[in-house]
Formats: sequence, structure tokens, C-alpha cells
Amino acid sequence: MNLIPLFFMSILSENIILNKFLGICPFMGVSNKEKSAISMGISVTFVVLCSSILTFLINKYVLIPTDTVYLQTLMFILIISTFVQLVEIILKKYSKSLYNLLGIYLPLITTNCAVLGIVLINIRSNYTLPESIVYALGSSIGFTLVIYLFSLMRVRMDKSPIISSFKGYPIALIAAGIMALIFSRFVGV
Amino acid sequence: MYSKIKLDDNKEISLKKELIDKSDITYVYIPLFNCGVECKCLVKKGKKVKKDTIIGIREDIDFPILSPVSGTVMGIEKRLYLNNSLVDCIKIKSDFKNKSETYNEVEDINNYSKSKYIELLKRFSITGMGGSDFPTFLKYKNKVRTLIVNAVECEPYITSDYELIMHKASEIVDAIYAIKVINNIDECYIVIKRKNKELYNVLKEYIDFYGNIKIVKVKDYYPAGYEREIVKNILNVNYDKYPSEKNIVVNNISTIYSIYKALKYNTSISKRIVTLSGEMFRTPVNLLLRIGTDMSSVLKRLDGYVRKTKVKLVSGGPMMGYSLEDDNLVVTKNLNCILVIRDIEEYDENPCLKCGRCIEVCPMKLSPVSIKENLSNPDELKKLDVNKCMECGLCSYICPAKIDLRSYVRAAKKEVNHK
Amino acid sequence: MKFKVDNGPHVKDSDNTSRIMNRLMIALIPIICFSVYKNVSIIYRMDISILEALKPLFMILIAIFTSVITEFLYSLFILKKNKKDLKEYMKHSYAIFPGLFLALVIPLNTPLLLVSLGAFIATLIGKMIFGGFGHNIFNPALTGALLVTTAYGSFISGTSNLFELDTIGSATPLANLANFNYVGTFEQIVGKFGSIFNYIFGTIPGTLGETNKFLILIAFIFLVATKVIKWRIPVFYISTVFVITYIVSLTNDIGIWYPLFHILSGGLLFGAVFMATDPVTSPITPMGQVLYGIGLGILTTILRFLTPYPEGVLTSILFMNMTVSLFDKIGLKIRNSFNKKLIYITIFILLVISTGFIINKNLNKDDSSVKILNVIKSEDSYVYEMSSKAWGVITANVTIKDGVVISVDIVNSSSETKWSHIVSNDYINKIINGQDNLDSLDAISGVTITSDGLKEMVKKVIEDYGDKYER
Amino acid sequence: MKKKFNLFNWLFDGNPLFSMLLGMCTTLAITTTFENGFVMGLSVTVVLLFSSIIVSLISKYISDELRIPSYIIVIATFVTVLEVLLRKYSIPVYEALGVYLPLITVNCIIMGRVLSFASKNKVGASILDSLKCGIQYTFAIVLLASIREILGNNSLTIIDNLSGLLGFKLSFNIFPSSIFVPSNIFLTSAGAFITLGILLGILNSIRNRGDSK
Repeated sequence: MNLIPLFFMSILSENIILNKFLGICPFMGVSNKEKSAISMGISVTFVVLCSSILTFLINKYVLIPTDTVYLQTLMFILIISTFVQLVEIILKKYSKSLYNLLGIYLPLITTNCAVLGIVLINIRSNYTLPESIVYALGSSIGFTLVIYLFSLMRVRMDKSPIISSFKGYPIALIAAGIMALIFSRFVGV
Repeated sequence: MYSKIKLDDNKEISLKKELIDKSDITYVYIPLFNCGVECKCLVKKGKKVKKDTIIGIREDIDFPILSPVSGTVMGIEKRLYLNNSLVDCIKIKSDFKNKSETYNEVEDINNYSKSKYIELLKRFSITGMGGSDFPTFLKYKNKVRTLIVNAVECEPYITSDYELIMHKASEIVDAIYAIKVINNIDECYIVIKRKNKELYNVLKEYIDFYGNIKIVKVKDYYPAGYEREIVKNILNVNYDKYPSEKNIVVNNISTIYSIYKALKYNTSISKRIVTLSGEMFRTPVNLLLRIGTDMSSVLKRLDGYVRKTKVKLVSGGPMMGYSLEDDNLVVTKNLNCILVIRDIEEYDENPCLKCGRCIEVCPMKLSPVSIKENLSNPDELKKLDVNKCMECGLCSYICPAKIDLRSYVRAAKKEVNHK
Repeated sequence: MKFKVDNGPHVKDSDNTSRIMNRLMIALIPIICFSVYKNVSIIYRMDISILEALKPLFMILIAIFTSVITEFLYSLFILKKNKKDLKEYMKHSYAIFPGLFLALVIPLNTPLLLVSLGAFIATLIGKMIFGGFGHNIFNPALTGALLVTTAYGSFISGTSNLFELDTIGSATPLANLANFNYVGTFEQIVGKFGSIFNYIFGTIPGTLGETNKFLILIAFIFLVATKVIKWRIPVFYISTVFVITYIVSLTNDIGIWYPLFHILSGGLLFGAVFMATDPVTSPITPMGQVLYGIGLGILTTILRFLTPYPEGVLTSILFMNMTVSLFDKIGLKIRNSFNKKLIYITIFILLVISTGFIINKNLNKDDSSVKILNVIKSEDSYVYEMSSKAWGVITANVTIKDGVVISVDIVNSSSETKWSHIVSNDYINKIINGQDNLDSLDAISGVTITSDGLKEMVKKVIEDYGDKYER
Repeated sequence: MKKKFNLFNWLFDGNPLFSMLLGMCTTLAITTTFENGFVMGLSVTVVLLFSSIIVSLISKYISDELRIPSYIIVIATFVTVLEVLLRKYSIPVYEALGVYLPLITVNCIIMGRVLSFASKNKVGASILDSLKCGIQYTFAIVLLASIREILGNNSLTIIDNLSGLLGFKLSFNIFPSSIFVPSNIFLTSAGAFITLGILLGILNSIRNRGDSK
């Protein structure tokens, strides 16, 4: 799988949210304002990129040699949460503005399925290092794209007279379903 | 890029008949109200007043309110003002002698000094007669480089300015020249619709006599007669709030005539032409009415209603005018038309089609539908610069879903301004 | 005497929503009549039953009937409207259009049951759940079409398409183009369907709405003159597609007919004039519409060239429906200053040109239609995961044991592949038995592309197995 | 009158999936067959049970800001144990759940339940609560899985991947294929979203109608 199709595939047809269902909790929760959607996306991209590199290295040089592959889940979760803690401290100290922009979402990411999901898929489909970086980058861009598009639609849906039992989550799910259908038509780009 | 909307102005229906003089009435009601500000009454019941005596004052700019007739003050009563709100007016019983306090004929009206001119405008309470009722003397306070006389009358049905020009063209041009000399204005323009050929011929004769007053013809589209629109069309200048920022003064043609009366005869204008028109009015006509007449008596005498259940009485033009509850409206200097039109009920609102016509039609390039949708968050409203809206009503006019967008924009204005 | 008081302007424009919708209906009628005439005239020559001939008419009637009934029942039971204002509600919610547009977009050979299901879904999920008329985000007809073609795709292509089997052996012009890897001579791509005029006057296979381009053009002029649709969207949409395909034709030095072919074939013209300009699901601001049109053009060309699905219009319109409020935001921001508009226009034009070159680059890559996805070694045989771009993408697992292919099972196939034919002729076993001289095995009529695809796959596996594992 | 022990209300009002919409990451993906749903529900319940026991025991000794990382470690260990067991005993189930098995650690239900309930109450109460929450979640996920499978390919596989363990296969078709033609859209991701959306809508309307009566 050379890199370019992998990159586009991970954004469009194999989109993390719409095709693999990872990261739906923030997808439903956070995407009511465009600003919060974008900042969520950026923070996820930031964390996923670095943690996938980290996990790849650790998996290659620590887990496989010592044949403790089953410790993967535990190890990755630890890496991700410590990494998020690290990022929070760095941001707080160095760039205050970036911190207020991303700050509130960082703790949310540790419990976000998308981050661990992307990392695990990278390892499970045994991508090489460049491939896993491209895949991580692609899926987090896909994540941000879908969350941003969805927040655009959410703003409009909140204003329209949907019947009470479908307001809120059910209509959001149906709209996400249609989005998933549209994204699945982009196969092979 | 906005497509210019041409309204079918059916003005000719009120020009068929000759001007009828209905100005001899006994009771006169002068509203203690100017440009949205309440005024104080200075006279008590039973006091004898002459024409042009000061009977009320607007404290903040001490602008006088004058009596149009000589007679005795009967007291204060509530009457309907043209914006459909009850206002207390001074009731005066006219003694038909019509003696004016300050009347004297002046030979040469050009040699007033600027300060005397402004003092005159204030003394004879000259206000904008196009509908704004704005005290004219404030406009002439600082240096004036261009004077624009607005005779476009772009609202449908209204022909009162048209009628005035046909009768008083020479006096108007004399007044324009006098103002030009007094304030040493560089350029003077009279703006008329290209369509009104007769006005052009009538004015041309007198204009040639004075030389450097120019007549400008404007295309016949709806908000052509608006201050901002005229200034942009002729001088290609955009001002923020008032034209006086760019030393421009825009006066309605009837205001010029009232200035003429003040300069020539030192008296205030006491009569004004009001168009009475509309499909539901059997004989549309132009009336010469005294300021302060109560329309209900005039209308009863004419009794021209085509009796139908769904009827609307509108003061001013159909686009900018206010619909009135009752017909006991009081004639004021800025009332130029009374309409009796059918209330079309198929104007009920249905969901917005998002067709984008209101955006294309807005002369100030605003987006009324986005303003309607963002009523709840004020920071978005600021970005849509709501205050530039001149409430011409075109967005509500063009909307196929018949949504009254102008009232949403008005609400947004209130929301943004009171913050 | 008391008068009625309201604060709006007291005289209003005579035009209103129902008149706009009537004019839209008038514009559609000639297109419907032509499609019915076309089907009847073709069948007349082949003397098939009248019922079959009038299928387009039945399709449209059933679609309209279902969508009106669904809306009626929805407002009766779920919105709980009482008798009086139910009539009023129905008058103002234009229930006909989701069904009608669906009938005009869905391929001709969909069984009637599916058409009514599509109309039901289009009205219910496409429009009513989002809040009824004026509040839906996606174009209802297209949502219905997308859901139905994805859900029962194999069903649609299963039944024989009367029109195709008759005159031209294979599928719509666009599918045919896909087989030639999007680049070919005039003969191969256009010639097969007669001259360019056939395209304009619609004697080529395709869905109901997209056949007669001439009528669509007339309808476009009529609709723009009477201010029914937003003219900027179709104009910029079609010119973008023209520019991009022109770039592709220039770089591969094909004639000017190539961009014309792209515009006149498939659902582009009908989609641009009727579907993309559906007022509710398109941007409001003028500049937003311009950028929306250009975006649509870029997406459609990408979808047409780079994805196995021949038809790009449906998906690109639905995708762009999601970004409508983004384009409105941009439109509002730049409405006053000319140079901001210039910046956005140049950005989008650069995008258009770069898409042209990107497509061109991907085209020349000789991705032969058959690809080996990956090879899994089980006990003694190898399982090849193959994908072949026949009519849409088919992926299959071919197991080969020391040189002999023992089984070919299809993993998944795109919606347009016709499986009933392949299964009925037990074609797979034929391939397996005659696998040593596959070239002599001829394809099944009517399903030429799919059978060729399968043959190619098996040939590739044998050849690859030969040089990798034989030694 | 004593509130009738209404199974319907007990199942739905507080149901993590339907009312609070937690744990959707793992639900939608693998509920293509009844059995997958059932197995996922079971494994989530088991993990939830054990981790809430452990957490309720040790919550007193852990200082406040270390709470989240330590609880994650507890949950992760249990998930790894589950993973190893599954890999050892029934490969097909492990294959079926795939990536989503380790993702249970990040499942919002478990973290939510553990943080909000287990860390504050005694062992007994937290066991009961986790059981209740587990059963509710399994019921919800099984309901969704069966709907999707019936509509998807007109069958209901109860035991298929587990056959290695239990020895017998049990799956049967629901409607005779002449009447109802299944479409595989319900098995794709789009189908999952739409089915869950409509399901939630219907459940809300039932509950609203129930309240308004």
C-alpha cells in the first residue's frame, strides 16, 4: 500500500468516525460549535501523531523482543495518558493562547476511543513506520474534517422544528448515517 | 449587483382630479411631538393665539411648535399621530381671521446673513416634510458645499410633491437660489425621476433664469428617493450617519417651499398637499389640508370608502408607511399621503425557502435572512452590521415566503443598540 | 371604523413559494414527456408489452403517490395535525417533489417496488425527520436514491434493463468510459453511442431525467428567466467540469469533444440544473453559490475519474450539501469587498487547475484494472485477495493450490455488478475448468465487462503464482 | 398504588446506551450479528464487574488527582486478561471482536460507572450497580444487533464463532426469503448509524408518550 492512496483512503473511505465508529463520544458531544470542533480536531491530531510514533517504537523495540505482545493495550494506554499529561503541562507553561484553545479538550482525549483505536489499528495491520505516520495523520485529519462538517450541520439542525422525540442525538445519528454513506462512495480515491 | 426593483407605482390614479382645497376647518389639533421627542405645551386653555405664535417647545434643542391658525386654545386632547400612536395635541378653535403674528413681505430674499437664515428656519419651525420631521436648521449649522433637492418621491401612490411643483415651481427655484446665495453653496441639484418629463419642463424654464442649478434625472427604481441612495448616485459619496458629515444637505422639495414662505413672507407653512389614494378609495385625489386637521371629518365628508371588510388605512407610502387603527389621524407637516388599500390575507407566512432574493435586493448589501437566523447571538449580528439597514422594506416585499424580514431586522437593531 | 394593523410593507411582490414550485413543475413536464416517448418509441420497434414500455410513467406516478401519502400520514399521525390545518399544511409543503425527482434520478431498470421504497425513504428520512419543508440539510430525492441504490444495488442491476440490452451492448456511456480507463479515442468512447447529437437529443441510455440535454437547457433558461433557481450554481458547476476535463483532454491530446462528452453524458446537466439548485439545500449568498458550484465541479470530476462508480454527480451534490453553511459564512464575509472576493475566486480556480493535473497524473499510472491486494498463505494453498475494476470494483478471494485454481469466491462487488447473470450461467466453474486456455472462453452476453474482469483475475493469479511460488 | 416493577422502565431509564449514549464506540461496530453483540455485552459486563470491585476496595487509598490513571490501569489489566483468555480458547470470537476488544478499556461506560459510582460506595453496592448497568447495556446492544442482523441478512446467528467452545452451531432464518429481501446496507456503518438513530427516536417517543399519559 503506497502512501498517497493510504492517506486519502484513511481520510475519506475508511474514515475513523464514519467507517470504523471510533471517537463517536466526542463526535456527538463536542461538535456544536465550529470553534470547539476545530480545536478538538487539532488536539487529537497532535496527540495521535506523536503517540503513534511513540507506540510504534516501543512496540518494535520493547514489546516484540521481550515477547510481551499481550501487554500492548496496557502499554499504549499508559503512553497516551502520560503523553496527554505532558502536553498539558508544556502548553500551560509555554504558549498560553494555544492552551486556552486546546486546554479543555486534552483530558477528554485520554478517554477518547479514536486515539487508542488509531494506534491499535496501526499496530494490528503491521504498518511500517512511514505508513503508520501517514495513517495516523490521515485518520486524524479525517476525524477533524468529519467533526467540522458535522458541527456545520448541527448548527442548522438545532434551529429546525424537529419533533421532540427525534431532537438531539437521534437526528444527529441519522445525519451521521447519511454522511457515512456519502463518504463510503469515495472508495478508491 | 443587486437587481433594482421597479414597483408599479400607480401614481396616475391620484392625478386625474384637480387639487381640492379643504383647508377651512374649525378645530385644529397640533401634536406636541417632533421627530420622536415629546414637547412641552406653553399655552393654557382659553388663551387667544395668532398664526405663528409659539404654542409648544421641544426643550432639548428649544425648537418651537407654532399654531397654524389664529383662534383660542381649547385644551389638550389625544389624537392619532402618523406612526399609529396616540399623542396629546393642543386643540385650537379657529376664528378664520388667519391673522399672522410675524407676517411681512420681504422684497429681496437673497440678502439674509447665514445666522439670520438659521434663526429664521428655527423660528418658523421648518422641519423635513418628506416624512423624517427632522428640524432643518440643524442641517445648515456647519459649512454646506452641496445642496440636493429631493423630488424623486419613489414611494408608490404618492403625488403630493409632484402636485406642489406643478403649482409653485417658480417660488421653489427662487428659494433654492436664495439658499445658495445665503450659504454660498457651490453646487445645487434638483433630483427628479427620469419618467416625470412634465416636471423637467416646468422646472427647466425657471432654472435657465438662474443658470447654475442643475437638474439630475434618476432611474425609476424603488429606494431611489432615499437620502443615502441619492447621495451615492449623484456624488458617489458614502457617509456614515448623516450627509452633513460630507457637507451635503438633502432637503425635500416641500421643505424648500416652506423655507421660501419663511424667507419671503416671514410666516410658517400652515397648509400642505396630502394625497388620498388606494384601490379601496373610490375617488383618489390630492387635497390641500391645513396642518392639524382631523382626517376623520374630511374622510366622512368625502365618504369615498369602497365598503369591504378587509381594508387597511396607511399613513405615508405603502412601503414605509404605518397602518393605522382608526381614521382620526391628525395632519402634520411630514404627512404626505393617506392610503386606503385592500388587506391581502394570502400574505401569511410559510417556511423560508432560502432562495436568497432578499440578499440580492437589499440596497445596503445586507443579508436579512442571516440576521433573522442569528437573532439570538449578538456577536454574529454585529458582524452583519445591522445598523446600516435603512428599513426600506424591500426584503419583506420580495420574499416569496412572505416573511416580514424588516421587523426581524428592527428587532436585531434594538438588540444590538441597547447593549 | 376599525382597521387591521400590521407592520410589514403593505404591498408585496405577487410571486410566492407555490407559484415558484408550479413553474418548476412546468419546466419538468417536457422532460418527463420526452423520457416516456423515448421508451415507448424504442419498445415499439421491439414489440414488448405496452406495460413494460410505459414503465417511466409508472415509475413517476408511483414515486409521487408514495411521497405524498408518506407526507400525509406523517403529518396526520406524528405531527398530529387536525383536519383543518392538515389541508393547509399539505398545500404548503410540496410533497410531490421528493418523489418526482427521485423517479427522474434512479436508473431506468429499478423495479417499481424499489422506486416506491425510495420515495418513502426520500420523504421520510430525507425531508420530514429534519423538520419538513425548508429545514432539510440533504437533498431529499438524492438521499432516497443513494439509500436505495446502496441497499438494493445488486437488485437494480439484476433485472435486465430493457433499454440497454436492445441498442448498445454495455452500460451507460460513463461506465463504458471507465472501462477504457477514462482515456480513449473518439471512436471508443463517443462513437459507440452515435454522434454528439445523440447525446444532446438523448437517444443514449441513462436515467429518466438525464436524457434530453436540449430540453434541460431550455428548462434552465426558462427557470432562470422566471427567477426560480439560482443561476450561479449550474453555470459555475458545468464550466468547472468543462475546464477540468479540457485540461485532461489537452494533456492527453484528445480533441475538444472530450470535455463536451463529459458534460453531455451522465446526470451532470440534469443534476446541475435541478438537483444542485434545490433552494433549500444550496447556499443563499451569491458568492457562496459561486464557490459552491466550483466545489461541485471539482468533486464530480474527482469522483468520475478516480473512483470506480461511474456517476459522480449524486455523491458530490450530497457531499456539498453538508458544507452549505460554510459557503454561506464565506459569502457573508466577503460580500462587500471586491479584493476579498478576488482572493477566494483565485484560490478556487487554482484548486480547479490542480485537480485537472492531479486527475491527469493518476490517470496515466497504468493501474491495470486487476490488482493483487494481498496474498495469504494457508496450509498448502495460497489465497489471493484480488480486486478488479470491471463494472465498479469487484474483490474476490482466489485460492490456488500447486498451480491449479480450486475456488473463486466473491467478497464484495460494487452496486452496479450484475450477479444474477453470472450465477445463472455458472460462469465461475466454467473459468475454473477451462483455466489453462482462458482466452478461448467467451464472455456472457450482456455481462461482458464483469465476466472479462473475472477471467482477468484468474489469469493474473495463475501468472503471479507461476513466477513467485512455482520455483 | 405501588409502582409496578416495570421491566420496560427498569431496562431503559438509565440505560447507558439508550439514554446517556455512552459506549457507542464499541457498540455500533461489531453488532452485525446477534452473537457478536451478546459476546461484547458479556465481556463489558465482566470487565465492569471486576474493575468496580477492585476500585471500590482501593478507592480510599488513592489520592485525588491520581484517580483517573490508576483506574485506567485496573480496567486495562482486566481487558488484557480477557484478551489473553479469548485468544487462547476461541480464536473466531477474538477475530470477530478484533480491534474493539482492547477498546473496551476506553469505553465510556466503564470509566463513567467506575468514576461516578464504584469509587464512592462499598463493594456490595458497586457489584449490584455494575451488574445492573452491565445487563442493561447487554440488553441494549443485543437488541440493536438482532435488529441489524434480521434486516441485514435475514438471519439470527446465536452461536457461530463460539461453536469452537460450545460445540454446536445455532442460527436460523427469520422471514422466508420470498417475502423479505435483506439488504446489506444494515451491516455497513451507515446502516448502523441510521438504525440506532431511528431506534432511539422510537424509544424516546414511547417514553414521551408514557410520561404524557
